[in-house]
Amino acid sequence: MTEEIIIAGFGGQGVLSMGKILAYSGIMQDKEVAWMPSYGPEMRGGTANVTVIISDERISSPILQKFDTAIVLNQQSLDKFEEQIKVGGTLVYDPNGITKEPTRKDINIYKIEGNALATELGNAKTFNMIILGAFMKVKPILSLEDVEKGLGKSLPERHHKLIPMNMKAVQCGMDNIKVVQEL
Amino acid sequence: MTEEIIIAGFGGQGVLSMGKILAYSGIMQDKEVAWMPSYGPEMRGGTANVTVIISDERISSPILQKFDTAIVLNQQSLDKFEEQIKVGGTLVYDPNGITKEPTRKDINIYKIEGNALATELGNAKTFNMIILGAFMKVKPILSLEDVEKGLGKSLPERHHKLIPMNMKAVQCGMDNIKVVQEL
Amino acid sequence: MAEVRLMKGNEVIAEAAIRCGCDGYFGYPITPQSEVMETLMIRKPWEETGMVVLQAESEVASINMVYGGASCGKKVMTSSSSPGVSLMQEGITYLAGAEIPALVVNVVRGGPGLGTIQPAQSDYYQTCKGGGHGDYRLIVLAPASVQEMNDFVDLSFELAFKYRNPAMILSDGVIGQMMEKVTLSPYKARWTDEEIEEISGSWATTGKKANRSKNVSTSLELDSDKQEEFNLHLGRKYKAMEENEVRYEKISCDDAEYMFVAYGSSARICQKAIEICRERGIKAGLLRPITLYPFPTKQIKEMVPQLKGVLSVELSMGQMVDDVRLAVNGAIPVEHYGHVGGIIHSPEEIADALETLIIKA
Amino acid sequence: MAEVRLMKGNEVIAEAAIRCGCDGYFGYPITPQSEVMETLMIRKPWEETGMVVLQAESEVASINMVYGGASCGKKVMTSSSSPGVSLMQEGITYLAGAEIPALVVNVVRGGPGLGTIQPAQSDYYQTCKGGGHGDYRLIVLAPASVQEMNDFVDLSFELAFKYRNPAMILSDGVIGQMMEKVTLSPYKARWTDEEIEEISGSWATTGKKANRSKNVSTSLELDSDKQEEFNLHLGRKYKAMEENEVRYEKISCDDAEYMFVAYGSSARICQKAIEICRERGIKAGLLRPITLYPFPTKQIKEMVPQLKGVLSVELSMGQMVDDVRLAVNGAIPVEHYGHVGGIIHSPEEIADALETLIIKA
Amino acid sequence: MTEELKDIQKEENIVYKKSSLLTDNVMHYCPGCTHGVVHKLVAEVIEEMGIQGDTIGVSPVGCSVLAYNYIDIDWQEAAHGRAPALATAVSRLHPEKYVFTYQGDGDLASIGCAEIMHACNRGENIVVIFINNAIYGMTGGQMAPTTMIGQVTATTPYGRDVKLNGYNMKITELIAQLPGTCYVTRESAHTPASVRKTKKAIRKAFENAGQNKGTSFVEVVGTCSSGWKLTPEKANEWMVDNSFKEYPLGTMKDE
Amino acid sequence: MTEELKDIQKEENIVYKKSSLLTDNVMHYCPGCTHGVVHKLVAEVIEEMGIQGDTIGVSPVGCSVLAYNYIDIDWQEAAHGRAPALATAVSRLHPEKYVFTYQGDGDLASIGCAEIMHACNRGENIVVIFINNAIYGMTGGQMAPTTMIGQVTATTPYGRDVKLNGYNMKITELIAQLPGTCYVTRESAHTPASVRKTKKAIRKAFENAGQNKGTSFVEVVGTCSSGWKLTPEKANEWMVDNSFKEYPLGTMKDE
Amino acid sequence: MAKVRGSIVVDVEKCKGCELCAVACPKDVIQLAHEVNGKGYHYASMAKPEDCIGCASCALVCPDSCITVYRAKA
Amino acid sequence: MAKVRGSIVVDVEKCKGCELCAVACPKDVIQLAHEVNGKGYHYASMAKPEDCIGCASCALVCPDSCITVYRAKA
Ligand SMILES: Cc1ncc(C[n+]2csc(CCOP(=O)(O)OP(=O)(O)O)c2C)c(N)n1
Ligand SMILES: Cc1ncc(C[n+]2csc(CCOP(=O)(O)OP(=O)(O)O)c2C)c(N)n1
Ligand code: SF4
Ligand code: SF4
Ligand code: SF4
Ligand code: SF4
Ligand code: SF4
Ligand code: SF4
Ligand SMILES: [Mg+2]
Ligand SMILES: [Mg+2]
Repeated sequence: MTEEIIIAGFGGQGVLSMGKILAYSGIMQDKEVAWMPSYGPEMRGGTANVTVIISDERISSPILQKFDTAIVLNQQSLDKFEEQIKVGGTLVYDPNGITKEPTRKDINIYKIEGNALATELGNAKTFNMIILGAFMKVKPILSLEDVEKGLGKSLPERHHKLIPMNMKAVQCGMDNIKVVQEL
Repeated sequence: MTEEIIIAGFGGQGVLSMGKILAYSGIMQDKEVAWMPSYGPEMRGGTANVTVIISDERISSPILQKFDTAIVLNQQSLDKFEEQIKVGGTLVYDPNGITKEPTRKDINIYKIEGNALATELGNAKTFNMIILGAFMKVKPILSLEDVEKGLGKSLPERHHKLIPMNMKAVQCGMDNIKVVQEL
Repeated sequence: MAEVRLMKGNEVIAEAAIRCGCDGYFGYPITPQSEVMETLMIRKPWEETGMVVLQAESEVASINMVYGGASCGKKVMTSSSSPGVSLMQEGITYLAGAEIPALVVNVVRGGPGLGTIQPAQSDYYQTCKGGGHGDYRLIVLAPASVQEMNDFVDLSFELAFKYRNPAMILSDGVIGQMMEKVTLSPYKARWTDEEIEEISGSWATTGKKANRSKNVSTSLELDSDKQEEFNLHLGRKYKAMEENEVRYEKISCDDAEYMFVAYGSSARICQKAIEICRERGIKAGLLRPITLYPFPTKQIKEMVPQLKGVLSVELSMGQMVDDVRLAVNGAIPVEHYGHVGGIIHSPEEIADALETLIIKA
Repeated sequence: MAEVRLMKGNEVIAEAAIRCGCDGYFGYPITPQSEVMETLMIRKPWEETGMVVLQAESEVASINMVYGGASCGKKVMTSSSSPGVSLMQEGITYLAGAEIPALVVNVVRGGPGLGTIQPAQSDYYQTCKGGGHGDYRLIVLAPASVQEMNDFVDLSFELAFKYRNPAMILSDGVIGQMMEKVTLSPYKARWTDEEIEEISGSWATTGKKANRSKNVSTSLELDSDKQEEFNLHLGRKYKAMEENEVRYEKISCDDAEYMFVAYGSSARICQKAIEICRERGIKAGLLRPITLYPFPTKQIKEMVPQLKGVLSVELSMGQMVDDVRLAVNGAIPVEHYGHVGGIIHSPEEIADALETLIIKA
Repeated sequence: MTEELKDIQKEENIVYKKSSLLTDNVMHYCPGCTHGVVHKLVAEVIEEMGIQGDTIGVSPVGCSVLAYNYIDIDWQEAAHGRAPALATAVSRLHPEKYVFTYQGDGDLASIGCAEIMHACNRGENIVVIFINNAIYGMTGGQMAPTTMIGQVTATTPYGRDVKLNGYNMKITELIAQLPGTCYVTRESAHTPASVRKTKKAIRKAFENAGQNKGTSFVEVVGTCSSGWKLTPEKANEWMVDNSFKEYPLGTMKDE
Repeated sequence: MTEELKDIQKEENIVYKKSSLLTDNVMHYCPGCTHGVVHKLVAEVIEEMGIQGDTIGVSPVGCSVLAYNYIDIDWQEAAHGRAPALATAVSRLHPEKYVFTYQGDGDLASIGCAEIMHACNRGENIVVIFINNAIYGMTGGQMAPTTMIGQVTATTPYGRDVKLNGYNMKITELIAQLPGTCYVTRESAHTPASVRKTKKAIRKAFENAGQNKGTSFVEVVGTCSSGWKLTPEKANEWMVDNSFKEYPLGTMKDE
Repeated sequence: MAKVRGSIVVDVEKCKGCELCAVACPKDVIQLAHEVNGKGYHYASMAKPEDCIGCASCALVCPDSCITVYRAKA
Repeated sequence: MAKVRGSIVVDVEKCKGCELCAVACPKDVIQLAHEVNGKGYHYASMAKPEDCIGCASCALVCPDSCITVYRAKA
C-alpha cells in the first residue's frame, strides 16, 4: 500500500499540521511516511501545501508530480492540483471560496463544507480536523484509533486535553462528506 | 647574453633600488629584464633580496636557483647565496659585518668596502651605488651611460639633481673593488 | 530503547548534535535550515548537557566562533545554507589550514547569488573542490534521508577528529524540510576536560599546562619549506581518507548495465527511476556516494567493466559528473542529467534521460 | 606612441585600469597585491579621468561596492589575494547571479588559511569551479607576464561586458611582484552616460528614464520555473564562451611528443624546462591556457593523437590537472607535478618530473 | 452604491490615493506590515520631489528584498547586510543621483554592522531607511540585535536573556555619533500623525542628499505581526508599550 | 666590566627583567614598535596573576599575528578581524578561563567592526587589547579607520582627505557605550609612567574577566615607525602631538 | 446629504484585512466585510459610510495602499 | 663607588637600536654602540654606567625586553 497525498490551502488553515497528524498516524501503523512541505518567504496569507506519503515500503522520492489524493482548500490550490491527480484518484475539497468547480471526469470527487461545519462546531481551529475526517472516510487507510494516537504524538502534552474535541471534528468530517462524482 | 644576478642584504641597504637601476639600465640597452624581489612581512631590519635578469632573449622563469653573480651585503646573505652561484660565476661582497669569509674555490670573488666608502663620501645613501659600481667593474654588461639613464628613469624627477652624486659613487665603486680570487 | 520520532531533517540535526555530545553550536538564520538553531533553542541543551548554543551576528562570525571553540578540542558545529556557506569560505579554509576538526552543515538551496530558497545540489564544486583558497579538502557526507541526517552528525565528528579536519554535511532543502521516521541515537556524554586532554591534548588550546609546551591553533607559516611540508602532510592525510573512508551504497547494481550516480535527494529519486527503467526492460542500478569527499572513484571504476554507460543525476548544471568522468576515465559514456533552480526531477524524467542521453546516444 | 616602462605587475594593473577607462576601484590591502591600490592612490586618477578609488573597510565591502558600482553599467574592479578572495565568494556569486560585468584580480598566495604570502596557484579550483555557491562560472584570464597584466585588464572588461559576466584575472605573487618591461596601452576615455545607456541601458541601474521600464539588478527568483530557465540561460552563455573565447598559447608543440600544460608563472618556468628536455632529447612542448575558463579542452584534445603523455604543472597539489584529464579523457597518461607553499619549481625539476612521472612510468 | 457616495467619489474630490510610483503588484507582506507603509512614503517622497529618474534604491535581503517589485524606480538587490557598500559605490560613481538603502534591523545591525558603520563614518552621501521591527521577519521571526530583553522569538523561545543572547543593540544612537551623518532620526508609522511625520523625515533625508550633506539616517520603529505572533493592532500596541521604551522616538541629529 | 658593575649585576640585585612568560624568540617587530612593549605587559600580568595555564590568547592577522611565538601560553591565530568571534566561543565553552584578544586598529575597527561591536554588546567575558597605531602596519602602512585627517600613509599618499577617505573612526568611544562592556580605557606606552599605567589597566581587565564582569577593553595608542616613516623617537613625538588629540587618553568606563 | 462629506474606496483584492485602517479611523467608519477576497482575506469596507469625513487617516496607515479617499467641497 | 647604585645589562643580539631606552633614561646613561650586532643594528649600551640609578625606566619602555636592571641596596 502506498498513498500519495497533497494537502493545499491558505497559510493558517492548518494544512501542515493536518499532514503531520496523518504522517504520525501512519507511523502508529508502523508504516513508512514522508511529509514534505512547500516553503517560501511568505509567512502568512500565502498558499501552503504539504505532500504526505504513507507506504508499506521504503519511500523513494518525497517530491511528487502526481498524487493519489488531493485535499484542496482554496481556488488557487484547486487550479494547481486538480490536474496532478492520478487517473482514478481522489479529490476532496471545501467549496468555500471556490468559484470554478472541478471539471475532471476521470477522478473521484468529494466535497466537505469544512468552514461552515467548523463555525457550527463553534471552533474555527477544528477546521483541518474536519477535513481530515472527510479524507478518512473516503480513504480508510488509517484507523480512527491511529489518528487519535497520531494526534497525541503531534500535539504537545499541554494540549492533550483538546484531543476529544479534535476527534469530534474528525467524526463530523466523516459524517458530512458529500459525493460529487464517483467512478 | 643572459646575466642572472642576486642582490642580497639587510632591508634599508638599498638592495631593491639597486636592482631596479640595474634593470632600468638593461632596458636602456633594449634588453629584456626581470626584477623579482623577495617579499615578507618584516618591514624593517629583515633581509631583503632581489633577483635581476638581463638578457637578449625573452626571459622564462624569474625565479632562479643558480646565479651568474651574487652581490651580498651581510653574513646571512653570504651564507645563503654563496652556494647558489654557478660554477665559474661571480661573488661581490662587502666585508662589513662579515664574520665567515666565503670559501668556494670555483668562483670569482671580489670585495668592496661599500660601508666604509660611503662614510668617506659623506653620504650613507650612496652605499648601494658604490656596490653597483663595483659590480659594473667586474661585469661590464652595461655602459656607464646606460646606468646614468637608468638612474634618471628610476628616480623621480625631483631627485634628478642627485644623479651626479650617485654617478660619483658608482665610479668610486668601480675604482675600489678588490680581487679576492679570480679563476 | 531507541526512540522513533517523526521529525524534520533540520530538527534532527539539532537533536543529534545534543545526543552525540556536541559542545557548541554557533549559527545564523537562513532558509531552509533555520529550524536547526530554533530546535536547539527550544531544547535548551545548556540546561541538559551543557552544550552552548549561540546565535551569531553573521555567518562570518559563526564560522569563526566554530574555529575558536573547535580549537579548544571541543565538538563544535554550525549550519547554514548556500549564501551563508559562501560567506564562510575564509573560515573554512582556516579550519582546514589549522587542522581543526569541526562540523559545518549546508542545507543547499539554488543559486547563484540569492537565487531561490528551494532545494538544489549546486554547491558540490564549492564543497568538494574547495570553495576557499589553497589546497585543502573537507570530509563531505551527503545524507539521503532524515535518518542519515541523524546518523551523520556523530559520524562527521568522529571522522573530523580522526583526521583533524573539518567535515561538512551536504544536505539540501528536501532533506532538511521533510519529515520522516527517525530512530534517534542514544545519548553520549560530552567529553570531559580530561578526555579532551587525552584525545586532542597535543594541539587543543585548553590552557598551557606545565607538562606540555604551548599549543597554537594557526594556519600561518612564513617559511615556504615548512609550508610546503605542511601542504604535503595534508596531501598524505587526504590520501589516507581516500583509502579508508569512502562510503557509498549500491542499489540494484549486481546485474546493472547502466548506472546512475546520484547523492542525497537525487539518489532517492533515482531509486524510483530504477524501478521505471526495469519496467522498461533496462537494467539500471544506482551507486550513491555517501562520502562526496573522499569520492568513491575506485568503486565506480570497478563497476565500469559491466556497464554500458553512466548517468550522473544532480540538482545542478553538472558538477559531480566531473568526478564520475574522472573515475570512468573515458572507458564508457558518462553524461549528466539534472534540474536546477529548485525544480526537482521526476523519476520518469530520469529514466527518459538515461534512454536519450546514454542508451540511444 | 607606446610607452615602455619597467613596472611591477601589480602597479601595471593600476595603470592599465586608469588607461582602459575604468570607472572605479574598490579594494582592501593584502600582500602580495597592495601595490595595486597604492599605485592608484599615488596616481590620483580622480583628477585625471574621474575614476573613483576607494579603500573599503573589508573585502566583503569591496566586492559589494563592485556589485553596486558595476550594476550601474560602470567599469568597476577590485583586487585582492587568496584569503581576501575567499571572503568575496558570496559577492562574486551575486555578481554572476545578477549578470553584472566586473573585474576581480586575485594575486594568489599559498594556503589554506592564512598560509604564506609567497606565490602559489592553489586557487584554481576556487576560481574555475565556483568558490561561491550555485551554478556559475567566471571568465578567468591567467597572465604570465607583466605585459599580460597590462593587456588583460582591458580584455577582461571587454569580455565581462560582452557576456554580462564577472571576470577574474588569476595572477600570483610572482607576476604581481616582479618588474618587467611593459608597453602601456593608450588611454581610452571612460564611457559617457550616453554610451552606458547605449551599451547597458537594458539592465544598468542608472536611474529610470521615462522611456524605459525600471532596471533591477538582482539574483533573486522565487519562482523555480523562472529560476531554472535563468540557470539554463546562464548555461547557454557559458557554452557560448566555451565556443568563442578560449585563449591559449602553444610553444614548441609542432613536433612535441610530450606536452606540459601550465599557466601563469608555471608556464614561464615550463618554457625553460622545454629547453632542458630538448637538450636531453625529449620532444617536449607547452600548451599554456590563457583563459582558464573557458578552458582549452578542445585544443588539448586535438593534441592527443601526437602525444605520449601530458604533465600538468601547477604551483598546487593538483587542481587544473582535473580539467586536463577531462580533456584527454583517458587516451594517454596525464600526471600532475607541482610545488606548493610558496616554493617555486625549477625548470630542471619539471624536466625530471616529465621523465619520472610520464616517460618512465 | 448610494447616490450620495457616487457624488463624492469623483475624480476631482480625491484627497488621497496611491502614489503613481507604486506598481500594481500586490505586496507580499503580511497583513499590517510596517514595510508597506514605509514603501508608500518613499514612493510619495520620490514622486513629489520629481526624482524618479535620478533615484537608485538598494534593498538587501530581508522581507523588503522584493521592494523593487513595488516602487517604480531602478533598484539594486544587495546581499544580506551589504546595502551600504553598494550604495557607497553608486553614490560615488553618480554623485548627482539620489541613492538610498532600505534595510531591516537584522540586516543593518547584525550582519551588516560594519558596512553601515563605515558608510556613515565616511559620510557617504546617501539616505538610509532603517526598518526596526525588532526581529528577523523574512526568515521566520528569529532574534535580531534589536530584539528586546524578554522578547519571544523563534530563537529566543523563552524570551531574550542577556546571559544567553546579549543585550539589544541601539545602533541608531551609535550612528548619530559618527561624524559622517548629518541627520539621524527615529520615527514610527503606526498612526496617521506618525506616518505624516515619518514622511517629512524621509523627505528631509532625500533633500539632504540633494544638497550633498552626507549620510541621512531615518529609523522607523515598526512591527512584524507574523514574527511577533500578534494581530497587527496588538502588534502596534506592543510596540508602543515596549519598543518605544527601548527605542524612543525623536531626532538625534540634524546638522 | 669594571668591578663596580660586577658588584651590582648580581642575581639578588635584579629589579627588572624579562618576564619568564616571554620566549627567547627575537620578535619580528621593527625597532621601537609598540607591540613589543604591550606584549611584555601582557606577559607580566599573566605571570603575576599566575594564570598561564588558564589563559588563551587570540591574535588575528596584523603585525602581531605571530604573538604566539613570544608569549608562552596557548594561542589561537584568528582570521583578519575575527578574533572577538573566536574569543566568544572560547569564553563560552570555557567560562572559567581568561580569554583575551590582541588586535590592531585595522583589524578591530575596519574589517572586524561587526565582530567587536557584537562581542562587546553581548558582553562576552573577555579582555580586548587594542593596539591603535593609526595604520595597517603588517601590510606596509596603508590607511586604517583610525588614520588621522591629513596623515600620510601608503594609501593616502597626500594625506587622509575626508572627501576621499572619510573621517577617522573613534571606535573606543562607541564601544564604551555598549552595555556589555564593564571597563573601557585608552592608554599609551611611550614613557615609563604610561607603561606602568597601561600595565595596571591590563591587569584590571584580566581581573574583571576573573570576576565574570563582561568585556574589558584596553586601547593602547601606539606608533608604527615603519608605516609612519619616522624614527621610533620621532614617532612617539608625533603620536603625542597628533594621536593624543584625536584619541585622548583616559578611562571612559569602569563599572 | 450635507452630512456625507467624505468617502473611501477600498481596493478589495489588495486588502489584507489588517484592520489598521479601522483602528485609525476617528469616526469608526470601517469594518471588515464578512466576505473574503480571492486571497481569503476579509477586506475593509465602509460600515458607516455616512460618518466618513474624508480625513484620510485610514489611507495614511494602510500598508497596502488600498484606500482612495474623497472629500466633497462642502 | 657609592655613586654607582644601578646598572643595566642589554641583550645585545636582541636589541634593535630603537633608542627608546636612551630617550627614557632620566640620567642619559644609554647610547647606541658604534658596533652593530648580527642583525646589523647599533645596539644600546651604557655610555655613562656610573650615572645609572637602576630606575628601570629604560627597561620599561624597551619593546624587545632586552634590558635587565640591577640596583644595589645602597
Ligand atoms: C548571507 C545570508 N545570510 C542569511 C540570510 C537569510 N536572511 C534573509 S533576510 C534575513 C534577516 C531579515 O531580517 P531583517 O533584516 O530584520 O528584515 P525583516 O525581514 O525583519 O524586514 C536573513 C537572516 C541571507 N539571505 N543571506
Ligand atoms: C582577509 C584578509 N584581508 C587582508 C589581509 C591583509 N592584512 C593583514 S594584517 C592587515 C592589517 C593590519 O593592520 P592592523 O590591524 O592595524 O595591525 P598592525 O599591523 O598595524 O599592528 C591586513 C589588511 C588578511 N590577512 N586577510
Ligand atoms: S514577516 Fe514580519 S516583516 Fe515580514 S512581511 Fe510579515 S510582518 Fe512584515
Ligand atoms: S610595521 Fe609598524 S606595527 Fe608592524 S612591526 Fe613595524 S613598527 Fe610595528
Ligand atoms: S489598512 Fe488597508 S490592508 Fe488593512 S484592512 Fe484597511 S484597507 Fe485593508
Ligand atoms: S477618511 Fe477618515 S473618516 Fe473616512 S473612513 Fe477614512 S479615516 Fe474614517
Ligand atoms: S629600547 Fe631596547 S631595543 Fe631599543 S635600543 Fe634600547 S635596548 Fe635596544
Ligand atoms: S635603569 Fe634608569 S638610570 Fe639606569 S640606564 Fe635605565 S633608565 Fe637610565
Ligand atoms: Mg527586522
Ligand atoms: Mg595598526
